[in-house]
Amino acid sequence: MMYEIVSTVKRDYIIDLARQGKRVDGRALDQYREISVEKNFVEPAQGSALVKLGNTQVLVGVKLERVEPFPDEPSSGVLIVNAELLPLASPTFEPGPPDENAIELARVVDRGIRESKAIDLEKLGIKPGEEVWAVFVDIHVLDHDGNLIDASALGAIAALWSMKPPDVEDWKLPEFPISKKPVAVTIAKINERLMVDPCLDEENVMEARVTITTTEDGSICAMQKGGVGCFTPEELEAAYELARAKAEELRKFIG
Amino acid sequence: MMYEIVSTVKRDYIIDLARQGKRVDGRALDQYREISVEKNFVEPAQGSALVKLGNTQVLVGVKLERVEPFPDEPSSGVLIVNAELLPLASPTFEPGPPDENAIELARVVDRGIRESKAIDLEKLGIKPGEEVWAVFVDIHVLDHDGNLIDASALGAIAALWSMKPPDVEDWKLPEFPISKKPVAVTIAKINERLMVDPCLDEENVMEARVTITTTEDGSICAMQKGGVGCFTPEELEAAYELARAKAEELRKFIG
Amino acid sequence: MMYEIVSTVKRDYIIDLARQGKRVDGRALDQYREISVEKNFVEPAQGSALVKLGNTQVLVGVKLERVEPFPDEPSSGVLIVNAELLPLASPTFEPGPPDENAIELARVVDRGIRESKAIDLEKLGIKPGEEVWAVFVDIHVLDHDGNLIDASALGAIAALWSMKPPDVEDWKLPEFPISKKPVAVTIAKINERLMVDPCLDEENVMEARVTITTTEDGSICAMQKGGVGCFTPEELEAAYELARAKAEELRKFIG
Amino acid sequence: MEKPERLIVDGKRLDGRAPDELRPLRIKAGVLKRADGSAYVELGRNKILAAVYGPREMHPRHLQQPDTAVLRCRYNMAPFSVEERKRPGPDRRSVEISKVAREALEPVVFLELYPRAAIDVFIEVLQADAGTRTTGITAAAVALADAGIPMRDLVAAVAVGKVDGTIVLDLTSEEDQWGTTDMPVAIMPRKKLITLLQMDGHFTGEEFRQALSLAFKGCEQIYEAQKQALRERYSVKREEGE
Amino acid sequence: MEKPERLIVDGKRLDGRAPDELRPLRIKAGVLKRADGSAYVELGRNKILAAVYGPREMHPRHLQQPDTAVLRCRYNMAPFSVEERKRPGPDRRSVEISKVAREALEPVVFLELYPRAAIDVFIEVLQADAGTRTTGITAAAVALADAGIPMRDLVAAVAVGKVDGTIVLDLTSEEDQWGTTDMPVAIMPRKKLITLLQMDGHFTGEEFRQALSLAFKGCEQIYEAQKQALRERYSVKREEGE
Amino acid sequence: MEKPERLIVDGKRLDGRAPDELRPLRIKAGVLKRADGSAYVELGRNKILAAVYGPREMHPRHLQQPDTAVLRCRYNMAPFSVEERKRPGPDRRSVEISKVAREALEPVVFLELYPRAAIDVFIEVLQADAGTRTTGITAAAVALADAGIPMRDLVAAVAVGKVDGTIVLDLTSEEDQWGTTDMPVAIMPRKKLITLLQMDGHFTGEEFRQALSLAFKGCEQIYEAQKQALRERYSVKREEGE
Repeated sequence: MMYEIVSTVKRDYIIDLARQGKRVDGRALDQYREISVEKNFVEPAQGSALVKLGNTQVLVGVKLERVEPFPDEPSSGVLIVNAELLPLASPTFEPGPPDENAIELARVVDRGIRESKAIDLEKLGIKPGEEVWAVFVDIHVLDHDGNLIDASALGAIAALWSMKPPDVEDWKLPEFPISKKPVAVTIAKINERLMVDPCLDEENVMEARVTITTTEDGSICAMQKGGVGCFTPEELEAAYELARAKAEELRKFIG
Repeated sequence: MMYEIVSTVKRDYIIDLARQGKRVDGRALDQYREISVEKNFVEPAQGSALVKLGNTQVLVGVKLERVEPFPDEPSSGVLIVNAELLPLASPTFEPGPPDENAIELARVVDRGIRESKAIDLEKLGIKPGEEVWAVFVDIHVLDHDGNLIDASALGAIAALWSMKPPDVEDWKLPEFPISKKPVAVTIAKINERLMVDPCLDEENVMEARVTITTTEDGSICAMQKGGVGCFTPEELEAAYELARAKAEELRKFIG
Repeated sequence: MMYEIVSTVKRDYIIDLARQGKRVDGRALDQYREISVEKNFVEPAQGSALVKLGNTQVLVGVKLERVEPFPDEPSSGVLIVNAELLPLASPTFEPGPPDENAIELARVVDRGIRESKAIDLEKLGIKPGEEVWAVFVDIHVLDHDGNLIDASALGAIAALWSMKPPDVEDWKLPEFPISKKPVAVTIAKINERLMVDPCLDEENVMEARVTITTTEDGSICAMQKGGVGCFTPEELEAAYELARAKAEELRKFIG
Repeated sequence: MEKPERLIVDGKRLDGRAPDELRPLRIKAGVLKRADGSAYVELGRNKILAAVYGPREMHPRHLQQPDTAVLRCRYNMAPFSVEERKRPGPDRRSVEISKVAREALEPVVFLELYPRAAIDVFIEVLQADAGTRTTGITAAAVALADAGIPMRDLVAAVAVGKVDGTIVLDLTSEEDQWGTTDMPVAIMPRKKLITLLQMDGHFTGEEFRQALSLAFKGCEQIYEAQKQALRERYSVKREEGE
Repeated sequence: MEKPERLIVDGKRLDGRAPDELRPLRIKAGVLKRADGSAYVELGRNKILAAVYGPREMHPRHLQQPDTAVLRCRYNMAPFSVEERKRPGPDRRSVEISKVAREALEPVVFLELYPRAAIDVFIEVLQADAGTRTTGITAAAVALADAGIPMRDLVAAVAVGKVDGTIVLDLTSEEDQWGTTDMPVAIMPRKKLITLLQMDGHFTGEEFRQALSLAFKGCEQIYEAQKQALRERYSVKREEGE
Repeated sequence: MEKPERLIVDGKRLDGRAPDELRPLRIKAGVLKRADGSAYVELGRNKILAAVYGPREMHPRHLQQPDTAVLRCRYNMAPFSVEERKRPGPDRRSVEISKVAREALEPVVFLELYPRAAIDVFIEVLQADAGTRTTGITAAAVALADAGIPMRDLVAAVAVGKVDGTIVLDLTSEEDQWGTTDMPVAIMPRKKLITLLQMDGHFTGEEFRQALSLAFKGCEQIYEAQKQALRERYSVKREEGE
């Protein structure tokens, strides 16, 4: 995601490994790093999840707040996804408002949730035209060792599935209205090879990446190509098959 | 408006030409470049005009939006003029919020419209104290070859004269309430000579400029001196006569 | 407050003087510079005071404005303190939004007023839940020769004691509800010595400062250590005694 | 506007097009005087201007790259380009589009020829129908060529999607709003490589394959129009003795 | 405040002045310790402070000019200077005034003597009646001279306008609000050149000529007060042996 | 939440602690991979992460100091760390806390060893109870040590206050909200020097002395936990052969 300067030796080594179908940390091309998801990490949030993907750590908190609805959807709740690339997470992150990488990260996670219709926003009205629930999904990146998109998307959907209803009178639903489990799988392309879950060293040398978000039935709800390289149509079809298979594995961590 | 670095040779050439009463593009001192005004260029705007002044291109769009009135004028509409010096229009323009040049441009155009009372803002109330029409005049500078003020002011007034009433129930007026045609004429001073419609090469060497906005009866509704040079009182009187005469020519393009 | 580059010679001189219990401008360690407070300097403000502390000049203006109350205190007025370190006051101040020094200055002054309960904010409601009075205290630093905190705090409380009630129907109080006179005294530490009211030369070499705000009965309502040095507990106790004694002197200028 | 009952009737879309048909397309290169290269594209009701400056000196200097030029891209919508006035300045959507547009264009530019330089691409949406990002990329590629910047290939872009269960080419705003899926795609036409891919909505794997194939078909047509515009521009330049 | 029925009665304005009369004017040079030059001006109820720093090193460096100093100007209103509290920080009005004030002052400063340097002028409106930009320019010119910066001439500034059909000098806020026309003018008094001219409202050509002539007359008086303030400052400095 | 009638009943606080008792404390060093040093601290319900980068090259360059490193500090609260969502980005409170935290840490760091360098300290509040600034400083000191930066001493910090007339150690949010006084203190434990002192509320001189003394007592305990965390971290590192 963030391109860091890598020594030519390391670059050549990783690219050459890829040619042999190998990876810098010994994984198979279709293998994720070790995954852990700790839900309800943060008390003041209605839902939260701390995701570790190898050394990458992302904390996602979800809060419900009362807001005015949009004029064109007066009785529908609102989904707001925000991502902060905290300067404590990487020497390349700087304090300040979200840059294009943070914005892309938030928007890719947002589309996965929104387009899968995982949350039934229609049920999150309060007083039509006056007040609805806003679902604030805050992605807090704590340690950046690559593949922030998958870690963040997994954290967001896990946090949403851990939601406690707010303790207020005008909340009428038995539970938070969530029904689907979209999962983002990011595939990097290095030296013509596709590999899932790129670590930072791999991101720094990859030509391009594509993130494919699928739901339980294997259908695609969102995609995003990133990086300055290209894909052939055949590569994209292969990437889809990879994404669909790996999403099933990751989905187990949502709980 | 924007001072660019010009080679000394070119500078000396233009200044010397001025001494002879001549200009770098062969025009007479009181001659505008070729003018074209294409109204209704943009559909989503209630009014619009694409103005070309030689190579200078400015697109002005006008939109009506419902806003809260100002407390001291609860039943009066609101005029808001904004100018963007787009970085595609000149190598010297940079992305970002309007700088002092963009702000001055917007405010000079604003004053010409406002002080001439061209728009009857009193008629643009909706519910007194609650809702009035705001007239957003957005000046979009596309290609900067000098004299942005005159091009923008002409575009703004032409766009306002092309307004289609909005298709809503609570719009009661037969047409947009506009009644005057203020026209801004900018006069540059180079080597003691006054000349209208400076092109960019001339702006880069001029000592100062003065913009005089006049209405149909020849009276002045707004003036603005710019640049780091000076004018004598006699020069300003001559500039007024020039402005008044040229405004009559330009006014024909408002339609 | 702002650390400026000081020649080594001057630095050594001031530090050596401190060892002898002396100061660069001949004052005693517990002596303020000449103080003057001119109240009602500015007419459009409900209250104002121009404070001079030697060459340091700070103008404080207080204005009352109608605002919405905070949801958790629907009938209580609001205190807002803002400080501007104007670039005309020092070669080290730059235009722009308040930096950490300006923010600290405003917040230290704010806490002195707020925590002493000098203003009875409860009385500044208008319509509970809808409208209350906001007390805007604007600190305008005009000339920075050191010890801006004490000058600003004195200016703020003097301006508040000079308040004219606004001339509106719904103001029911006989006068502005102020009842206490908190006074901030800043003590600098140089070469193990404590001294009040550091001038700029002293601020530039001091190890640390502590500001202690006390009310008429000698109790403390706010404290703030600043600078990158340290204090012993004994020094802080001595600083408190100094602050209590000097506050009595300064309080006379509030009027 | 209310959602229409059906968006495709008797195999025709609301504007009369077949599912695999582009909207009317017009491309003109070299429309601005100050820019080093420029292009104006109308696709349906989209009116989009692109300009290129560079290679030029990179400011701020610490962003200079010792071994390559840096491509920068800014996508911007005019306040009056949409129904409800857009506040000037970048928002989150335009920041993301600027990023993916840059990544869509960068593969074709020989950046390594201009170490330390900047090449700036500005995309201005004057009037927006659906597909402004892809139309903007189409325009930007022509503007890059017009600026004389050495390129491996052009880039042609178009959106495909799913409307009433049918895979369609080049969505209108109504189709974007009421349809199921929107997938913007950019392609290097000669090399058959995909440089931009985004998607939101719903596709099965099979639908994705069909849509991708339709995007290639649409981009071929756009590519022809781009080349034609550059030929016209070149002949004008030659006449003018440039 | 309601609009008064008439703003001029029996040839006298609401504050008793004749049409061609200035408000009470007080100028003091050298009022700040830290600034290199400073001045305080009261004109009617205006209270305005100006300070000058420089010539000093220009930051950021890329704004340095190899053959000249750069004059920068910042006009700012204190939040409490007007009836309704002004939010701190620049707004569009103050950005424009800062620009025209700089252009009004620059013609008199020998910038070419200090290549690469910056000269910063800060105008602070502590209490505002009408005419803050012109009064600020008047103060800034004195502050520049107090800073010892070589100047071709001073700059004196005042607003003229039309009120109840009469051309008047030095408008009050009421006259500015309810009158027809406001025209701020700055002048180099010795050279008789106009360095600032703005106007909004309504003037015939003839009224413009009259107003300009009245502005010159007002500026003459202001110029005398500026010179007097600098003489006083100089004698104080001499006594202090500076 | 309503204000409770009493915050101390029979010498016990609402959470059962004695007035001079800390909340449960847990410190772990070396919790982040990318940072040069890091620490995670839980104190009661506070969850706070600190990271250190540096010594590293200072950007922007004009902030480099020729004879010393520059310590920078940023205190930040996660949007979900408090009951009502906090808007991302610095506010006035966090800017002030960043400043006083830096001033609390700077006395122990041998900055003069790294001329021109920057040392960056980031404090992230993931879950906030009262005392986030002091807990953040406690974490930051451990992170600085974990980064291997030479230090004169550690810094341990805690808040003391007055609740129901009693001087208490380590306030909870309820005690902070409904109590009389809050006084955050940071200490160099070996040298017995105070590096941070803030206070708001009400103290007599005598109460201030008592509170300061109690703060020292609390910081001693925190210091022991800090050292323990660093010992554990060191033994892990040794095992890993780092």
